[in-house]
Amino acid sequence: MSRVAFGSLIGHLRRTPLRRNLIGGLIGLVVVILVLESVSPFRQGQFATMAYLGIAVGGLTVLTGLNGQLSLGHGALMAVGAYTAALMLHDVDKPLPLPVVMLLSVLVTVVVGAVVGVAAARLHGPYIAGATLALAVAMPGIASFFGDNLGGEQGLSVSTPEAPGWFADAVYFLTAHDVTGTKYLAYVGWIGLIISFVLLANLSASRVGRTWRAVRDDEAAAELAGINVGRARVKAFVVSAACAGLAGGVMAMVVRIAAPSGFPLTLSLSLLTAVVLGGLGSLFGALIGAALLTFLPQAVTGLGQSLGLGDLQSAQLAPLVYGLTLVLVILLAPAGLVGTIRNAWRRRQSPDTAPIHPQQEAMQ
Amino acid sequence: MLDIRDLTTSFGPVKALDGVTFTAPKGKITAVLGANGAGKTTLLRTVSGLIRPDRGSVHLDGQDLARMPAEKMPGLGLAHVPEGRGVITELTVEENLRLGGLGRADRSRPADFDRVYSIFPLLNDRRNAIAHVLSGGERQMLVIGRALMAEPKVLLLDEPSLGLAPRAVAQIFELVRGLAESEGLTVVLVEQNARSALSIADIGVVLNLGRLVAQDEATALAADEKLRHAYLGF
Amino acid sequence: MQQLLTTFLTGLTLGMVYAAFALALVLIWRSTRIVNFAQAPMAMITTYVALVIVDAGMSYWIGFAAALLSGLVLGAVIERVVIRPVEGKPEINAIILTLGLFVVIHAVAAIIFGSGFRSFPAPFGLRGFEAGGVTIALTGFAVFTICSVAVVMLLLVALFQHTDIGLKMRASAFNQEVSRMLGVKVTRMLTLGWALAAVVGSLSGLLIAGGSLVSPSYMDSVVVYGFVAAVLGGLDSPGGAVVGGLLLGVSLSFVSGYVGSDLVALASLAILIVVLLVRPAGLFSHATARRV
Amino acid sequence: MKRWTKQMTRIAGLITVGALVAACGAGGRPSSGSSSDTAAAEVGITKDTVTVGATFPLTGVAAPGYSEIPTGAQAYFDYVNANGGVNGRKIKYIVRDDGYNPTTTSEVTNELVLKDQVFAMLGALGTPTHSAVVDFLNSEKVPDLFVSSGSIQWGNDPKAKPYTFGWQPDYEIEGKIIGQWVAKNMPDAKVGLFLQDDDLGVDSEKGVRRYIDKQIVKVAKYTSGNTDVAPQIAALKASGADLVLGFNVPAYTALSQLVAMKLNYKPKWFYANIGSDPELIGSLLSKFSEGAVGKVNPLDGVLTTEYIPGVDATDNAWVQLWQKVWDKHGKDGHLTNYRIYGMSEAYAFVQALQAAGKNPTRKGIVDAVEKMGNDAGPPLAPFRYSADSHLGISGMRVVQLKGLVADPLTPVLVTDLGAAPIKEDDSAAKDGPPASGIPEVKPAG
Repeated sequence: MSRVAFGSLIGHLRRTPLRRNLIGGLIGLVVVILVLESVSPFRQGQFATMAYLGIAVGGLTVLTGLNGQLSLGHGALMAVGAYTAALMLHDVDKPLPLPVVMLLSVLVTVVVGAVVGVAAARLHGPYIAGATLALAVAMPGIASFFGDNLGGEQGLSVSTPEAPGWFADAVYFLTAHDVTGTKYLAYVGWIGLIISFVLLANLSASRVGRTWRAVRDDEAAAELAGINVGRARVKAFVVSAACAGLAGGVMAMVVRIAAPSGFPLTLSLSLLTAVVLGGLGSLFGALIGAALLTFLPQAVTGLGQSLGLGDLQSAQLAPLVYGLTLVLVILLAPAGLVGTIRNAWRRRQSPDTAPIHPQQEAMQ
Repeated sequence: MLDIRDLTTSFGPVKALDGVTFTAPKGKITAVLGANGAGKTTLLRTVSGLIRPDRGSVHLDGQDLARMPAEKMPGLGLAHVPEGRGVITELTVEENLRLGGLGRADRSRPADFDRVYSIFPLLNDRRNAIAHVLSGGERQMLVIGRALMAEPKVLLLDEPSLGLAPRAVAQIFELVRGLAESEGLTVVLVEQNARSALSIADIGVVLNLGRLVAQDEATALAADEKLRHAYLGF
Repeated sequence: MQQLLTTFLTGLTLGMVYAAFALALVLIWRSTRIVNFAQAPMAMITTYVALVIVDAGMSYWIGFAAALLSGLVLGAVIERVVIRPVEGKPEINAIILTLGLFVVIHAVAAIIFGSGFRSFPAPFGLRGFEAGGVTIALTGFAVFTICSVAVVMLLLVALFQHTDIGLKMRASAFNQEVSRMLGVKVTRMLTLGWALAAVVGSLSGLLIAGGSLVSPSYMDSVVVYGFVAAVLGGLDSPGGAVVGGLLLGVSLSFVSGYVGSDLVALASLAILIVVLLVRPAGLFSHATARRV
Repeated sequence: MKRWTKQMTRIAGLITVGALVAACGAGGRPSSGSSSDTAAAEVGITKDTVTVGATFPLTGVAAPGYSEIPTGAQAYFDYVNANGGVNGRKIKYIVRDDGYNPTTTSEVTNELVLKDQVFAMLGALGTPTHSAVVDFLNSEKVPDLFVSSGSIQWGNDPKAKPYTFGWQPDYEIEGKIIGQWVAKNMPDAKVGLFLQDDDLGVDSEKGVRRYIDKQIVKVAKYTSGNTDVAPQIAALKASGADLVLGFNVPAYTALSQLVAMKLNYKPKWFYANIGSDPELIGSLLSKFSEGAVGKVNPLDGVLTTEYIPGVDATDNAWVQLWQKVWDKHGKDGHLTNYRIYGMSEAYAFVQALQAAGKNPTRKGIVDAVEKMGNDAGPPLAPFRYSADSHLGISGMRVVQLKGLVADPLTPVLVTDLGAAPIKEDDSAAKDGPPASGIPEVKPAG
């Protein structure tokens, strides 16, 4: 009887997207705890990195995949979030509670993102690309120019906050392990990721999400249907900026510094490549892309060294393999890794249906 | 003379043309008629090499054009004026014409702008204008003129009347008629507006769902009330 | 006064190079609707070709010609092999593809040539021009830079406006299907467009390198400013690319000299934003958007 | 859309896969973390190996030049290992590329400390890059020896960073020594400063101004990465400066010389040590223009400083040792000043390891370095290491480049931060290397 009741409860919960996403989030949290408790501190650090990249890529996925806007400048927005967090965690005896720091990172980035979004909403295709590219390159210069407050080229070092007592107790209660600094950051990152992904998934299933897709698919038709296209685009930009801000805040703590050289153009570009590698328009793909960004370079360098290459050659191998992966994915699996697997799966299920191309769906 | 035999084209599982066979005689206007989706435009696009047929042949002067790439067609004497006019609006009127002339088979002598300008004096007046500013009728003149620059033997015309005022349509049809008669041009005219097309055509063929359902003298088709009601809508 | 003139002239020279680079981007954009981020490393690697030849003891001009020629070949090969499959596909695929090429060419260059700085010769004097005891930063090489970019622009104008092949290239860029119906071998024109663009890009690479230092990343900032210049002018407009390049080169030089070197990138953003807010498709965009 | 609402459950799947991947790679948790308080062997030390890690820019904009440093260190460690190692232990030297990006530095340092389990870090390069990991290394109690950067922050506060040590003379004392020399020898010069816009420029300017604040007529700053320095040099020329002090990296020495040539600007040039490698600059400028530069070294007559003997001093015993080591164990290329720099750091590490005794511990090597002070070694001036200061080499001498050779203008001048006076001290400059080429330091304490 109880099993039936439980089943019907689950069934009831699964009926609404919000609840379904919440359940997904909870399952995700359990998995995160299991994973983080079973891997080495080094891997915990890598998972922390993957978490902040995942948050940023998730936000960019919404902007590019759902709303059709291209941004080559999300690294700059991450820098805004990172510097906000760093200012609050740099040389302070009593830092604000972490959720407050993260929230402020998000808020400040949202303000900047709104300004950029308003400017970008007027632009199309390559013109947005150009403007956001310039943003990515310009932002680090601000930090150098206001060197007195922002630490110049040297950056602001961030003292990693300690895990609060209740959190350590809770983790210990659940897992019988202590919380080290790295693990705590990994938890913070993944909790941030789960919260933001649940919100993004809900948003995309909501009316707002439908509006964004309508604008992406056909701007003129969307306008005729009474959608304020400009407002929808700005909204999408703001949401993705919020993600970038959160990602930047987590990044500042994981990297322990906010410095201009930490936000090179390549950061912005690799976020975009991660969006496409995983499969445009899919949050799951965003996570795959973030995983590739995190694990691939280290794996390739390690492989190079185990093949007997010198340090220098191994170091150059990582970008080579990364670039080749990009080229090959676009040429051989243009729907991204997730999309390609999904298409293959559908083809196996019903051989007659034509494959779908999320990009085409997304970009046309 | 353009000889089409058993032409079959499909889009995936759908057959857009199914064993179409007819002959467009030299110096005559052959009107291809039928409802929307009957396969008229597909027929022209297949003939001019934009779509690869599954099977069948298209003979022009003893040479099979089927499965040849589109860019070879002007050199073989076939000119296609696409639906929606196909003016390259970013180029000037004269550049559009020049482009037409580049495809002609015999390039030993200079392209003959004067002939086109004498047929369409209006184009002469606007030769340096960006084609973007032309009106619908002027654009239609430009694309026909551009096709003539290649000195074709066969002219494929897709819906020249689309979106034009009746007076402009009459003017264009008169011109096509004249070209066929005076220069021996083989014209294949695709038209939605069957009544006016039959009024200038010599021969009519009727397509329905990719198949040829009727083929006769234009006057005979126009007189066949049953056929008119079933396929031609007048 | 002398500082003013020097700042202006170095900005002008740099602006000419940005203009050439922007022109290369515009050529590719017009023919294939792709923003070629790999333009910078392509130019970098052809400059290394020239360097290898010069280091082997041959004359600068042989290296110069070889670099342009290898640019031609590289552009054509890349279009044929890598770009062809994504033509007409969603724009983001092409963007990611060229970014991937960017990374690959970079890594290959670092592996072959090492990541160190190497000096690159200049065919003309690097000393400023003396007039009445005042030295103006107009070196022989700067004059060469300005002239060669100007000549390339005139040649391109002549090619596009007055030759059949130029007309075919323009037609292919604007309407591929109609061009095919008119007998234009469109794919060949696209390849040619990429090849020509790569030659112009190579030229900008050689000019930036001349009398200065090269390393695998020496073109990286040029891709940003070149792209910004192209966007400033309007990606469809070769003339706009030139104006955009000059505008950017001169203004950034003044920002660097009189305001602060670290604000150069910020200034480029500011200029871009101001221009795009007034004209969202660049200074020289056609009044009619061709979006359907 | 269905696929959006299904995502959450799929994400769970991905994480599981990730966990499997990670678990395979990690091979379980290390049993002895950094906080090991057992008497078992120290992290990174086995019966026959000592593992040390380093981060350098091997790729990217900062790689030129700097990527040679670890090749020098590697060659010297190979030499030591070929001669039996230190107390029977071979030195395993792991270098990771950070591309001069602090984010990457943080990641690869995690890898070195947590996965590769290095005993100590050695010579990690760069101020912003190393700032990102210095707190982590200290909280993990990893000896962070001989940071390859002249920032004062590595050594001025040992209470906060007990495990971190600087190595080269910091930029502030270099600025002081240069400033005092100018004040004494060129009191009428109108001085322009050409500064890299980071700690290099800031610290050096502070040192210089202590002596010639009033002589400075113009400060021009460039941002690393922007290779167009014409506006800066034009500004210096416009100010009428007839002596330019350059605190910049080597590429910018070459660029500033090129632009000065274009502008026909001929002040006296004085480049800080970091930017003055005559061989590198000479090769960078060798191709330029009119043949004139090709024959005459463009840096001929330029003033600079040196704190370890350079590759030009072929009759110096240290350089002869480095040459021998490089000939035997070097890979591609020839001996350069960057490689000598790497070898000198490696030499200092061997000294420290010996001083830490037969069974070195992380704490032990830190204590040993604090006592290293005046031990013999390649630097021309003694280290300043003590419990109160972890700053490195205490001084340098002013030299003038004649061709490719540095001609000393002063004895070795030593000083410290702030108002500390500048004194002559040639004591360390006369030491030669031991005959074996391997230090023979007695365990400290």
